[in-house]
Amino acid sequence: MNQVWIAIIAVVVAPFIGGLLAGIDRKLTARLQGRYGPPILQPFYDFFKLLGKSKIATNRTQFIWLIAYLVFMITCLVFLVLQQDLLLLVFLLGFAGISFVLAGFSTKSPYSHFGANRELMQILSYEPILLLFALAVYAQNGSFMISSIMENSTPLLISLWPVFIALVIALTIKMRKSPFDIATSHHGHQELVKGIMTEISGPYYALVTLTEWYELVLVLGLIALFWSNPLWVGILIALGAFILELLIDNVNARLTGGLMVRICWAAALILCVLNILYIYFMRGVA
Amino acid sequence: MDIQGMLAVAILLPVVAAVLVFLIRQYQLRGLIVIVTAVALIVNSIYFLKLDLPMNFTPDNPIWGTIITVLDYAILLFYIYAGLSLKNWLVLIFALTQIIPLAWWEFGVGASHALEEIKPAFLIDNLAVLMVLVISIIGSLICVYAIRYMYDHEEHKKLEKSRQSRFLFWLVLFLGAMNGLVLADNLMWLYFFWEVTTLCCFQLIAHDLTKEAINNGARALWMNSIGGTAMVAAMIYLYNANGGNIEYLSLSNIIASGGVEAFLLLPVALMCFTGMIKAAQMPFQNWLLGAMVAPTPVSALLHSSTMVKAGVYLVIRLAPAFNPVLGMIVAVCGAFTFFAASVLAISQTTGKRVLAYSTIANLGLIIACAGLRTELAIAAAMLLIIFHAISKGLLFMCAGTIEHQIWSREIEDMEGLAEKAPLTTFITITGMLSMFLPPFGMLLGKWMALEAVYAVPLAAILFVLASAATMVFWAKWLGRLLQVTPKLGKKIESLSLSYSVPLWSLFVGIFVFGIGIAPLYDRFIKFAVDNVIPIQHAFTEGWQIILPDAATALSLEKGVGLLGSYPVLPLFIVFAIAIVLPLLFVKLKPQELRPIYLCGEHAGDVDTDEWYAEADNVSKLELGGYYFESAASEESLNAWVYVIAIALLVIMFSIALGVSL
Amino acid sequence: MIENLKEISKDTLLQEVQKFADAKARFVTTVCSDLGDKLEVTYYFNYSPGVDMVALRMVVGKDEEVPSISGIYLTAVLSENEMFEQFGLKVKDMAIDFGGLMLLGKDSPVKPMVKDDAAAGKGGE
Amino acid sequence: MPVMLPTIIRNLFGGPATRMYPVQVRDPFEGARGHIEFDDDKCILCGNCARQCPAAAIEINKEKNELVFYPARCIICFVCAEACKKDAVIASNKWRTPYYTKPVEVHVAKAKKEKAKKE
Amino acid sequence: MGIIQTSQVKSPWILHFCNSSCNGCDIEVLACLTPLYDVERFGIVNMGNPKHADVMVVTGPVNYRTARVLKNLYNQIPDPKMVIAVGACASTGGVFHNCYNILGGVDKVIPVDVYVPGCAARPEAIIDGVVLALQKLSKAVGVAK
Amino acid sequence: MAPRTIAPFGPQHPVLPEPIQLKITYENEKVVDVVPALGYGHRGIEKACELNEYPKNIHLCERICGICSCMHGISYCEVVERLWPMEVPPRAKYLRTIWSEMSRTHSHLLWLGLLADALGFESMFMQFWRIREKVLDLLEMTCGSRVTQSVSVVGGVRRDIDDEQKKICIRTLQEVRQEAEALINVLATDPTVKARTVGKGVLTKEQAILLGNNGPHLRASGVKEDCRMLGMQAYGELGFEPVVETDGDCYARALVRARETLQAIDLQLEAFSKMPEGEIYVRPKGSPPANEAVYRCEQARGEVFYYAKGNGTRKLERLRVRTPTFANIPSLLVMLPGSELADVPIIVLSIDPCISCTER
Repeated sequence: MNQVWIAIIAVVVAPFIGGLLAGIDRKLTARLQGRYGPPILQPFYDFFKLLGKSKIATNRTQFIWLIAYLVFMITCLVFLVLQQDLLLLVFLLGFAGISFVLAGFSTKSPYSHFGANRELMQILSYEPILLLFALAVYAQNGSFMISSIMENSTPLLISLWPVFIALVIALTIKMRKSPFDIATSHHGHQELVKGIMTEISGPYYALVTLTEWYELVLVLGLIALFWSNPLWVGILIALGAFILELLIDNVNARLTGGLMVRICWAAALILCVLNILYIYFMRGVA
Repeated sequence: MDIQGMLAVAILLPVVAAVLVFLIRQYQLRGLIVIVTAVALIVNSIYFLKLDLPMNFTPDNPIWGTIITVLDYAILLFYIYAGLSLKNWLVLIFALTQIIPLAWWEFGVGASHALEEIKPAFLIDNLAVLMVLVISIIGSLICVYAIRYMYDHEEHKKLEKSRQSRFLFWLVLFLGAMNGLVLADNLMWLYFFWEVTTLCCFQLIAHDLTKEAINNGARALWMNSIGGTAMVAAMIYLYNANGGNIEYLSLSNIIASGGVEAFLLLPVALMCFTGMIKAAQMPFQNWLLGAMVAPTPVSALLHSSTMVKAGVYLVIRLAPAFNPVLGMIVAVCGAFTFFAASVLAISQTTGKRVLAYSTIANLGLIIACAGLRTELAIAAAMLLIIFHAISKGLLFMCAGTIEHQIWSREIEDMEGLAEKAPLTTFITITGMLSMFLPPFGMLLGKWMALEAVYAVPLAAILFVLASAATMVFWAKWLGRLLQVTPKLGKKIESLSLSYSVPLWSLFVGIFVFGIGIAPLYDRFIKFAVDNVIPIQHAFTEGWQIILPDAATALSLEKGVGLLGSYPVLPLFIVFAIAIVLPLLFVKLKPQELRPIYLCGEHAGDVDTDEWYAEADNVSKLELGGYYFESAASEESLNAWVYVIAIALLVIMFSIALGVSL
Repeated sequence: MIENLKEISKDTLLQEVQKFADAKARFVTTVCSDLGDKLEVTYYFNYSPGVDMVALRMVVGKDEEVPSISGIYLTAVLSENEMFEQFGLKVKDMAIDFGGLMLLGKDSPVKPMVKDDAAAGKGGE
Repeated sequence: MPVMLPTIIRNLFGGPATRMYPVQVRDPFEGARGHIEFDDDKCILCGNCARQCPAAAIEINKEKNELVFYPARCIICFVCAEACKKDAVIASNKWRTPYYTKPVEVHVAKAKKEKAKKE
Repeated sequence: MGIIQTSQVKSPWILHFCNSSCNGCDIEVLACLTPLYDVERFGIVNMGNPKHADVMVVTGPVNYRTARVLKNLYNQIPDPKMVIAVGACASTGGVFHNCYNILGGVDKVIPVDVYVPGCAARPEAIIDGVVLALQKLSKAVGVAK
Repeated sequence: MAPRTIAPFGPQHPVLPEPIQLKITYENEKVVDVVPALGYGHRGIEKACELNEYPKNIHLCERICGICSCMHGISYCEVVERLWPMEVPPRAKYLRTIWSEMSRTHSHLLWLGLLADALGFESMFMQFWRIREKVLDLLEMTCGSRVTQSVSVVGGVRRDIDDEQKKICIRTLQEVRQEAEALINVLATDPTVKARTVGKGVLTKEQAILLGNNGPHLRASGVKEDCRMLGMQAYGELGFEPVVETDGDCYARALVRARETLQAIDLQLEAFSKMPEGEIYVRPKGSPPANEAVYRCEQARGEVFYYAKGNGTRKLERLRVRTPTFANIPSLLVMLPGSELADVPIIVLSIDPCISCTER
C-alpha cells in the first residue's frame, strides 16, 4: 500500500518539478544570452494554453502513439521511484521513445518524417549509453535493481564517473539541447520546422510537453542515482548536470545526426566499456 | 496412446500426408488433407506433455535403421546429381565430402554393424517436446496458411501447370523430418533427419524455378552440406578416437560427459559448427538471405520458426558438453552475429530481408545464451525460441499477406498500408512490436539474456549495441506502414480463412504466452531448462518473473537479494492503457482534420499530399525511408563481418583442437 | 551613355557570348526595354577579376525568337525567364523554363512591362 | 573548446540587456521619423504633399475643403513635411500606436477656408 | 477567467509570415526577439509552424502567389487565433499600391485583428501591437466562456 | 538507387525569413536535386518606377529591400544623376559612403546572427543582434529611421551629420568594433561551428565566375572583385582593399563577411576623419534627359546593377535593377546537390539571400 502511495505522489509531483525545471531552463538560457527571459511559470502557461486550443489533426494513429509515449514515460518514472529493475526501465524508456518516433511517422508529412528518422538516430545514440549504464551498475552492485543502488552506501559516482560523463552526453540528447537537438528543437529556427512535432498541435502538443517534463525528471532521477546515499547529494549533482546542460547548449552549434551517432557510440564504447572492464577485472583480481 | 503411436504420428503421418498431397491434384481435397494433418499434429504434440518425461524409445524392428541408411545415401546421391545437373561444383564437392567419408567409415572401416546397436534411437525429454510443440503447432498453422497462399501465388504468376502439390509435399514432409530431428538421440538418425531438412529446404527455395531461386537453393544446399560434412567428421572422430566404441554416438551420452572428456570437445565444436550453419550464423548468413526468394510460407516455416531453430536446438543440446572457454567463444560468436545482423538489417529495403536479418540476429542471441551456459541464459534461450517462433512466424505470414495485397516485398511500397489494409497492418504492427518492445515475450527473453550476459563482457557490449540497432530497423519499417495521408473512414479488407486463422491464432498466441509466461515457465519450460542445465532457482513468483541474484554466473559476496524483476501483468496493463484503450476510444471528428504542413503551399483538401512547386505546377510529395547505405550497407560492412566471423570460428576450432589433441 | 557597347544581331549572339565565356568573363545581367514596335535587349558582362563592363546590344522584333545563352551561362536563366514573362520575348531552349510563371502568378497580369499594356496600379486598398 | 563560455558567463552576471518596454520607454531620437500630423489651421490645400507622397496616403478633396489622410498607408518618409511650404505638416518623432481598425483622418483646411472667406 | 484563459493571454506563440515584404518589417519582427526587446518576457515565441501558432504576424503586401500561401497558413492555425498586420504594406499595400503584382493589404485575404503602422514598423510598435491583440484575445475568450 | 524524398522547403519555413521555395529531392538526408520556385516576393517595382515621377522612385527603390535599403536609395540617385550627368557635393559623397558602410555593418551583423541561428547557436545569434542594435541606433540618430533610411535624394542627401552626432558615432563604432571582434573570434574558432561550415557548399574560383556570382560570395572563392574599387562616392579617396578568402566554402563566406564588418567600421571611421565641410545638396535642373546610364554599387550582398533610361519627361522610360541575390541564386543549384539536409539552411544562407531584392 505504501508503494502505491509513493507511485501516486511521484506521478502527481513530477510534472510540477519538470515544468518548473523547464521554466528555470528558459529563464537561465535567456540570462545566458543577455535577455531578461520569460517568467519561471511560463511552461505552465504554455501548457494550459495548449490545452485550451482547438484540436486539429492530420491523423488518428498519431494520438495513440502520443498517449503511449506519455503512459510509458510515467511507467518508467514509477519504476524509478519504486526502485525496480533498471534494465527493464531502460527498455521501457525505449518503448516510450519508439512511440514518439511512430507518432512522427504516422502522418505523411515530410518534416515529421525527417524528425522521426532523426529521433531514431537519437535513440540509436543514447540507447547504448543507458543500457551500458545499467550494466555498469550491475558490475558495481551485482544487481539490476535500483533498490540495490539505494541500499549501497558507497556512491556510484566514485567508481562510475566515466559512465556519468557518458550519461551527461545522453542527457544532452534527451533534453534536446545543442549540439544534439537535431530531431525537434524547442526554440530557434531549424531546418526541420519542428521535426516530429510539426503535425502535433493543441492539446496533444500539451501531452508531449507533459511527457517531456516527466522525461526530464526521470533522466535527472537516473543521474541522482549516482550519489544515492544521502540522496540530496545526488539531487544536487543532478541539478548541477542540468545547469551544465544549459551551458553546453549555449556554447555549441548544432551538429549533424551522423556526427552525433559517432560521438555517442565512441563515448559509450570508450567511457562505459573501459569502466565496466575495469570493474570486471578488479573484481577478477580480488 | 502409447509412445510408439505418438512418434509415428509426429514423424510418419506427415510423410504419408505429404505423399497424399502430392498425388491429389484437387484444391479443396488437398487442403482438407493438410488441415487434418495439421490438427492431428497439434493434438498429438499436446499429448506429448502428458508423457512421463524424459523417456527413451528405440523401434524394435531393425529394418528402420536400414531404411534410414539407404535413404541417407539416396539423399547424398541426389545431391551429387543436383551438383552435376546444376553444374554447381560447390554442391558436388560438399556432397562428395559427405558421402565418401561416410561410405568409407560404414563399409571401409566396417562400422555399419556396430552403428545399428546405438541406443536409444529417440530421447523424448522436455526440451525435445518443447521443440515438437513449436514445430507442430506453428508449423501446422503455416502449412494451413500455405494452402491459400500458393493458390494466390500461382494465380498471380499465371502458371499454366499448377505446382502446388509439389510445394505442399515438401512442406508437409518437412514437418515430419523436423519432428524426427528434435526427437532423435542416435547421431546417425539425427544426421539423416538433418539431411532431409536440408533437402526440403533446397527443394522449397528452388520451387519457383527461376534462375535466382535455383542458385539460392544451391547455395543453401552447399552451405548446409558443409555442416553435414562437419557432422560426418564429428561422428567418425567420435567413433575412432574412442577406439571404435559407439558410446558417444548418442547425444545423451555426449551431454552426460559434461565437458569433462577432453577429446569430446572437437566433435562438440564440429557439431556446434553444424548447428551454427543451419542457424545461418555469420559468416554463413548468406544462404538464409538468399532463401527469401522462396514463397513466403517457406520462409515462415523453414527459415524462421522451425528449421533454423534446429541449429540452435543442437547448440543448446550440446551446451552442457562445452568447456568454459568454448562456451565463451560460442557466446561471442552468437553475440557478434546478433550485432552484425542487427546493424545490417538497418540498410535493407526488402521486407523479407529485414525479417531474415532479424531472424539471424535472434538466432545469434539464442546461441550466445547457449554459450553462456548459466541457468538464466538457457532459460532465456528457451523463451526466445518460443516467442521468436510465434512472432516471426506471424510476421512472415503477414509479409506474405501484404505481398499478396500489394504484390511487392519492398518496404518502400508498403507506405500507407495502414490505410489500404488496416487489418493486416494491425496484426503486422502487433507482431513487430512484440519483436522488440516490452511487455512482450521477445523482450523478456532479451532482458533475461542481458541480465545473464555479464559473465562475458564482450558479448554484453555487442548485445547492447545490437539492441539499439534492433529498435531502429523495426521502427523504420513500422513507420513506413503507418505513414498515411489524413483520411477518415478506412474500409477494412477481408482475408480468406486460410490466411486469417493462422494469423489470428499466432496473434492471440503472442498475448497468451506473453501474459502467461510465468506459469508456463513454472509448469513446463523450467523442466526443459533442466534437461540442459540443472535448475537450482525459481525464476517465477505468481505471474511475475523474479531473478534471484544467485542465478548469475558472477558470484558476488554481497547478498542483495534480487538480480532483477519483470512484472509481467502490470506491464501488460500498462500496454493496455497505453495502446489498446486509446485505440478503442480516441476518435477524430472530420472537421478537426487539417492538411499536412507543406510550408503553406499544399494544394487541395485535407487529404492532399501535393503542393504547388515551381511555376505553379502541382508536385506530389514523396517520402522515402532512410536506409543509411553509407554507414550500414552490406557492401561497406560485409568485408568486416566476414573477417571477424571467420576469425571467431578459427579461434573456436583452435581452442577445440588444442584441448582435444 | 553606356560605355563599351557593341551592337550585334541575334544570329551572332551565341558566338559573341561564347567569346566572353572563353575569356572567363562574368555574366552580369540582361536588360530588356520596349522600344514600341521592337524590343531592345542588352547583355552585360564583366571581365573578372576586375571591374570592366562590356555590353552587347541587339534589337529584335516582338514576335522574334532569340537563342538562350543559359547553355553557356546557367545564371542567365533567371533573366531570360524574366524577359519572357515581362516582355513576351521568346527565348529558345532555356535551361530551366518556368513557362512564364517564374515571378508572376497564374492570375497576375500578362506581359506587364510592355508599354502599350496598361498594367497600372492594381494594388492599394 | 567552449570559446563562447566567457561571453555567456559575462551575460549571466552582467544582467540582461533588455529594455523593459513598455514599462521603460526610451524616447526616440530627436530627428527620428515617427509620424506626421496636420495643422489644420495652416493648411491651404495646395496639394504639394499629396502629389509627392509615394504611398498615396494623402488625398485632397477641394470641393469639400478636406484633406484626407490614411495613416495606415503612410510610409513615414516625411517628403510631405519637406514639401509643405506652410509648415502645415508636423513631423513628430513619436511612433504611432497600433489600432484595430484602419483609421482615416479627415482634416478640414481652415487656412484655406479663411483665405476663401477673405476673398 | 479560468486558468486556461489566463494562459492563453500569457503565452502567445507567433507564426511570422513574410508576404512580398521588403524585409524591413521582417527584421524588425526578428529584432523583437533579441536581447534588447526580448519579447519572450511576454511568453512570445516564434514558432515558425502554423499548427503551433496563436498569433500570425504578417508583413508585406499580398501578391498573387502569397495570397494562396497566406490563406493556407491561416487555415492551419488552430483556434483561437489572432492576425497582426505589421507595417503599412501589410495594412494597405503602402508604397506598393501601384505595383502590378500586388493585391493589396493582408485584409484582402484573411481577417486582420490588429494593424501596426510604420514603415518599417518599430519593434516597440510591434510589441504594442501584440499587446493589443492579446487584449482583444482575452476579451474574446472571456466572452466565449 | 536509394528511395527518394521530394518535399518543399519554403515558402513559409522557419529558417527562411523570406518566401522562396526550394523543391528538394533527397536520398536519405542527402540533397540530390533542387528546383527553386520564385515569385513570392514579386511586386513589379520596375514597372511602378516607370509610372511615378522620378523623385518618388527613391522611396520605392529603398523598399526593394529593407536591409539593403540605404544603398538602393543611393544607387537609384546616382544612376539618375548620371543621366544629366551631374555631380553631387563632396560632403554628400562622404555622407553617402558613411551611411552605405553603416548599413553594410548592420547587414553583415544581421547575417552573422542568422548564420549562428541556422547553426543552432542561439546565444551567438543573440549577441550579434545585440551589437547590431547599436548600429541601428546610430542609423536612427543620423537618418531618422532604423531600417529605411531615406536620406539620399537626387542631387545630394537630405540630412547632415553634426559634430555632436559624429562624436557619438565614432565612439559607438569603436565599441561595436571591439565587441564584434570578440564574437567573430568565437565564430572563427569554435569547433562545432567549424564542423558545420568548413567544406560545405564549396565553389571554386572558376565555378563562381561562370555562375556570375558576386559580392562576398564571389570573394570567398578567391576572386578579388568589389565594385567599391570603381571609386564611386568617396571610396576612391579612402584606403580600400577588398577582403578575399580562397576556400570557397561556407566558412570562408562567413569569414569574408566577418572581416568586411570590421573593415566597414574602419572605413566609416576614416571617412569621418576625412569628411570635408560644405554643401550637401544641389538641385537637379529640369527633368532627366533622353539618355541611358548604368551604375554599379557594392551592396552588403554584392554588386547591384542599376540601369536607367530617361526620355526628357519627369518619368523614366525604363529602370532596371539587377540585385546581387538575383545573380547568386543559380549557384545554389550547384552547391546544394550533394549536401545534407542539415546543411541546406547554412548553404542557402551563405549566399545571403535577399528574396525581396531578387524579385522586386
